Amino acid sequence: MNSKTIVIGVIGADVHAVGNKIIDYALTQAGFKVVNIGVLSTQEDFINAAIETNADAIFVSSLYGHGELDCQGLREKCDEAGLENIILYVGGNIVVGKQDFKEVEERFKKLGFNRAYAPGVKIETGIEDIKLDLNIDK
Amino acid sequence: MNSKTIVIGVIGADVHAVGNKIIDYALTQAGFKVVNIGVLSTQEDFINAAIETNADAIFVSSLYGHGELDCQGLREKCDEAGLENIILYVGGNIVVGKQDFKEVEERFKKLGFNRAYAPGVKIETGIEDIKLDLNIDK
Amino acid sequence: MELENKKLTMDEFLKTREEVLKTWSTGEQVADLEKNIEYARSIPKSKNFALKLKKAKHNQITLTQPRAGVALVENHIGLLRYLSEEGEADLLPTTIDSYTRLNRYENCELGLEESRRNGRSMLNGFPVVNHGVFGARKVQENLDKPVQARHGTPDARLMSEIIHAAGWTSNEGGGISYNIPYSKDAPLDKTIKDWQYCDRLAAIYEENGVPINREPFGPLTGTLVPPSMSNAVAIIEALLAAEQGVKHITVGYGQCGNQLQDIAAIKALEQLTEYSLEKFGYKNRIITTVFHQWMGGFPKDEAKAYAAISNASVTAALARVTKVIVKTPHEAFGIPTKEANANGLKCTKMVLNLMADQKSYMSKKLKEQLNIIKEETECILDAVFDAGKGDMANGVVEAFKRGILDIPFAPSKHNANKILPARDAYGAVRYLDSGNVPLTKELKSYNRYMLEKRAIVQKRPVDFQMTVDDIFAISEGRLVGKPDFSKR
Amino acid sequence: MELENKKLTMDEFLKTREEVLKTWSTGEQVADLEKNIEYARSIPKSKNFALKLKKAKHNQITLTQPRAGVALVENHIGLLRYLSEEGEADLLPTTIDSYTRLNRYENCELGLEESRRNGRSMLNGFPVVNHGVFGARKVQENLDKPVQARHGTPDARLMSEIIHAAGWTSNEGGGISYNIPYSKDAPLDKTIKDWQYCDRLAAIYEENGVPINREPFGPLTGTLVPPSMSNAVAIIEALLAAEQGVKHITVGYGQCGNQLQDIAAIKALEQLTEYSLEKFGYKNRIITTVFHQWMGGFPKDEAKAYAAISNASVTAALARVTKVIVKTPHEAFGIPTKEANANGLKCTKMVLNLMADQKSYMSKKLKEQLNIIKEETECILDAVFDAGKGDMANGVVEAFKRGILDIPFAPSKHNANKILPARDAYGAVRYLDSGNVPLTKELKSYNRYMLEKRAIVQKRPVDFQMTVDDIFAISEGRLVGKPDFSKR
Ligand code: B12
Ligand code: B12
Repeated sequence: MNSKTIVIGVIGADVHAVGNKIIDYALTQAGFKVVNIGVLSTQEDFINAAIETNADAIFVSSLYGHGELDCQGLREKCDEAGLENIILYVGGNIVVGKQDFKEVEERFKKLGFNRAYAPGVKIETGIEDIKLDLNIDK
Repeated sequence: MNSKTIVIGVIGADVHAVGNKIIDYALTQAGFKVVNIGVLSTQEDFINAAIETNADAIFVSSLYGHGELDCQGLREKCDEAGLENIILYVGGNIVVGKQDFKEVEERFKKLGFNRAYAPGVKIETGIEDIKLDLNIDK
Repeated sequence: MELENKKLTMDEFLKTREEVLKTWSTGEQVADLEKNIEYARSIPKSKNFALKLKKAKHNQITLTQPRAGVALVENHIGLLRYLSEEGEADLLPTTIDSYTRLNRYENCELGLEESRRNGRSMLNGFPVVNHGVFGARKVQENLDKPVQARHGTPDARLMSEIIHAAGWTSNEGGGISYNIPYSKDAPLDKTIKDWQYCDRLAAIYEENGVPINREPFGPLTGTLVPPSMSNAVAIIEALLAAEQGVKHITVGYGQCGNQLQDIAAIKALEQLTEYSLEKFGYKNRIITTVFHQWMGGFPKDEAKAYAAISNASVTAALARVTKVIVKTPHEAFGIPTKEANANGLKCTKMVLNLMADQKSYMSKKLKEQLNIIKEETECILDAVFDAGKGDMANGVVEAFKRGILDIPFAPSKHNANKILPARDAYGAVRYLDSGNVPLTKELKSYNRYMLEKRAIVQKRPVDFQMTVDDIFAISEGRLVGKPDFSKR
Repeated sequence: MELENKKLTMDEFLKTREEVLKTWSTGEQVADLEKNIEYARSIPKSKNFALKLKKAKHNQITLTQPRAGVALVENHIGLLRYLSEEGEADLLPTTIDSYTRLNRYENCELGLEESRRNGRSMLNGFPVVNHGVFGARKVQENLDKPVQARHGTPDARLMSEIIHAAGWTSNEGGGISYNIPYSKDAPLDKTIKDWQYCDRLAAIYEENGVPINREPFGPLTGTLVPPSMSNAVAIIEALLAAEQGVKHITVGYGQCGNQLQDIAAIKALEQLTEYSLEKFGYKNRIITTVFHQWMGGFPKDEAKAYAAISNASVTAALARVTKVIVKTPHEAFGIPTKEANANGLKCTKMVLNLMADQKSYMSKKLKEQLNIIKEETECILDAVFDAGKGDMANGVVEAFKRGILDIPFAPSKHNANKILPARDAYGAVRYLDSGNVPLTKELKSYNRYMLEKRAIVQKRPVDFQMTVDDIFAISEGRLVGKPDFSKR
């Protein structure tokens, strides 16, 4: 246990549950406290869970293609809710179709995400990054 | 029988025999007199066969990729041998690799071929063309 | 909610219908059921999904069908035309967008506006309810092959009204298969009832001279679902549909990856569906089969994706299924371009053609796998029936509560999530933990034995890490997960 | 020419050797046989072709190998590196250019000059004789996987000297398989004698601690060759090689397209090769198998080419061959780009991995096909042996004269060209006309019967037009030719 809390979930009208369960398992294995709000989650669901559990980071998953629409405004809402410093990651198949990922990453960084992940990236990569960003020693 | 004679063969160090046998069969079926000099034929083999049989056309096949090298100078040699008006076609996989066929066709027309055929063209296309070029009614 | 596996009376049906048509403005366009059927009857037989499948089954031909759907009518028609012509698709789909699937028609309205403004689809499918029957008719009118709605909609009643009124002669889905994998909390009794409505609607068309095909969604979560579990669900949905009077049913199965198990599973599915329909007294049903190419995580490399597509197609051909749902070389990334979609289709068609005159022959091993799957499936079916005290519909609700029916990796809170699947040493999917699924002791030990064999080969314990590794296996270029796959 | 199936004495060998090395200037570089062997011995075991195949057979793994060769050494190394890394090839080839195959080394010299000038390969392969042993060594030294020479050279004696001296531990070819499909008039007794030399050379290395693999070229013309005919040739070449002392032999087979027949053919080939070697007293040979993906005309569409490649790979995996020779999505057009070549490899590897833990199981039908192929092959083998009055080498020469051995569509004037092959209703290749091939009456009627069945299905006579249609079938997207394929 490293006493850091991460909220995970799948945003929007998205029901892809497999990755979500894997992320839950892997983050727990890696010693995090995981708050899994599951699929079909709204921005509010994420924010409420983060406030309630005093979370350090939110891992948003989006698989079904509407990710860009669903993620708009999340950072602003976090700010409004007093989660100014919370770390936001997003991963999955976050846009529609096969696109150049450099550009996609840019777009999500503009939306206020600290990091964005390309299709099929292993959750281990996200774990390494979050340890870095939260200053957790290996 | 339409009394027109066509010399067929595979030029250069090329042993691809299947197409050659099919062309022999198809031209014969279509009523031509076919003189098949087979695979591994030199430019001279083609010209000698054409002179001997007073042929109306030569169908050169090249499959193995050296077609461009092997076909250079054939038209000139035909002219020297007194076959000024003989019709020259070439087909098969006449260049190395997958190339834009429009350009390939241009190159072979510059070499003096009346027509050049893309990979896997059906011999029936060649038969229609030669009937046109030799003024044979259908 | 009162639930019963019994054909809805016309009264019940019409009463519900009134409510259904009010749920979105386009509902009133289809108010006149007779006129709808009349229009559907006017569609040429060559565009009838049910009849085309029946003919294919008769001729032992395997048909291809892509997934595809974009927001705007004209673009959607263009896309399907391309897949029909360039991709040589035999059957056409209309994939419905995710908002429609959740009956969020207002969201669709926004998505449509955005799509019009941007000139490209901002929705991940075709919002058929918003387009209404006239938009939907345009689609089928402008295409010369049968169109089916493919979605994942727990409550698809309005959608079903619109598509059949538009002459679309097939509808995918079911009260279980479009709930448990597609929803977080839709109540099962409600989705079963709602799909009874869809089934009854299809049957009314059938009874009035318009053959309609219904297709339970076979692969469920597409992720390590043991064949007996997905087969049980498919057979139950076939029975529920038959009760409502549906005649043309296509039962489906998603490739697991071990060729022998897959062929056995399809044979088992076909045989047990026919047997069960007979047993419950549903006569003269036309049962066809659909095989879904690998439904889990796909390899990113296109050459490898082609390999996964073709390998699945070989199995489909050997098993002589009636149709194949085709993946594309873009699968791992996102919704495919029309070209990538056509390439998946052409690749599949080529394999099917190369294998058209061939099939699998019975071997001792095939017989063994066939029997295992049948026995497991019958354990499940019997228990569901018992749980419902003789009523299959109630049985389903109860069975999910008790974990008799249990679908790996499903998002639904109504799912017990107690079973764990994993591959054996040959890649066949087995029950690592069968949870509350009532398998006999023999079947349980068989499953365990097969996994122990893998454990020995791979020098590892039989545990959840096997499952995790197997999830990544195909996208990592193997079938059976290796101990380090989830870490790469 | 005096011919005998007997191990060359060292005297004979060395006498010939002197002549051989004089045929091109690079010959003198390899004059010292002992030094050559010493160098070859210094090559790490991990680069030994024979050992890698042996290990793969032991582990029941199927390896991949591309075809590839360009004119210049550096470019060739770059190409093979790419195929090894990006394409994940297990075994590396060096395809030799067509001039070298005909010993026209002067032409190669020109081709090399042109290639240097143009900065791209003007030859369709790597002119290894012109590059000489130092060029060839550079190739193997710069690669970490075993390299094999793949060619089609009736007289490959000088080439063989150079490649083995360069540490290439495998050589494809044989006195029949590199003559009849690759030559117009090379005399058979000469090519057999010349390949006895190559075999003896390989065996000398073997005897001195450098395992060398020899691979008869299985597919011959790659066009509708009945399995029993290509198997007979492969087995004969294995016997001839074994007599010269060769220990590691890979017998090959080119996909015909009917999965069942292909699996049966590979099993028959492996079993009969081992049986025949035993029978003739050649002990302790390591027999491995190679499967060639479809060797005839390919589909032009790349998605369809991937289908042909993967479909072949499924068969290879089910048959558990030791290696697969891989085609590319550019096959119908011309020599592939390195990317296309790697794509063919990746696609193949993916299928092999997906099927790695699976295999085919014996069925009644498979047994039947296995027996038919074995019986046919034994008819041929016995007749060849008899024709040579007990000497296999002379038997071959005589057998071709009489049409006992007869290869469809071969360019050689020594080939009788009397047999006609065609596919039956299931796509299996049969003898439409068995010419002078001494099949029993039963086997002849079986072949005829199977073709009559197709004739009935397709409503057509059993005649040469079937053969013609079958030649175009796969490039037209079917396996069994339809009456109109040759006309399109
Ligand atoms: C299985 C599957 C389904 C199943 C899902 C079952 C279920 N309930 O879970 C079913 C069949 C139901 C389904 C339905 C649909 N699907 Co789907 N599906 C897939 C598929 C094949 C695999 C997904 C999966 O399970 N992968 C395995 C898991 C372990 O990986 P993962 O989810 O990618 O997650 C990992 C990483 O991405 C990463 N990760 C994920 N999130 C995050 C977040 C952070 C912060 C980090 C660091 C990492 C990270 O870590 C995870 C664990 O390793 C993918 C394509 C693919 N990837 O091959 C399509 C895919 C996601 N689906 C797609 C679509 C369009 C749909 C549908 C809309 C339409 C349809 N085709 O039917 C519906 C949508 C329903 C809905 N409302 O959501 C598209 C999305 C298109 C796009 N983005 O452009 C895809 C990409 C297929 C495609 N190419 O068209 N699908
Ligand atoms: C079978 C085959 C072989 C067999 C040939 C057996 C034999 N003796 O006949 C074997 C295995 C021996 C072989 C060897 C080689 N082959 Co090869 N082979 C093929 C293959 C797969 C099919 C050829 C065939 O039979 N097609 C069927 C017949 C009916 O079609 P066709 O020959 O194309 O002819 C038809 C049409 O093209 C047209 N046509 C042909 N000529 C003409 C002329 C006119 C005037 C007209 C109108 C029409 C016309 O009509 C014909 C009948 O319909 C092709 C690739 C392909 N096409 O899929 C490669 C291919 C031709 N081979 C190739 C090569 C490189 C070789 C080798 C050098 C190296 C190697 N890979 O081993 C050696 C060459 C040996 C030599 N010295 O020639 C390359 C050529 C590369 C290029 N041009 O860039 C190809 C394209 C494969 C590839 N993509 O790399 N090959």
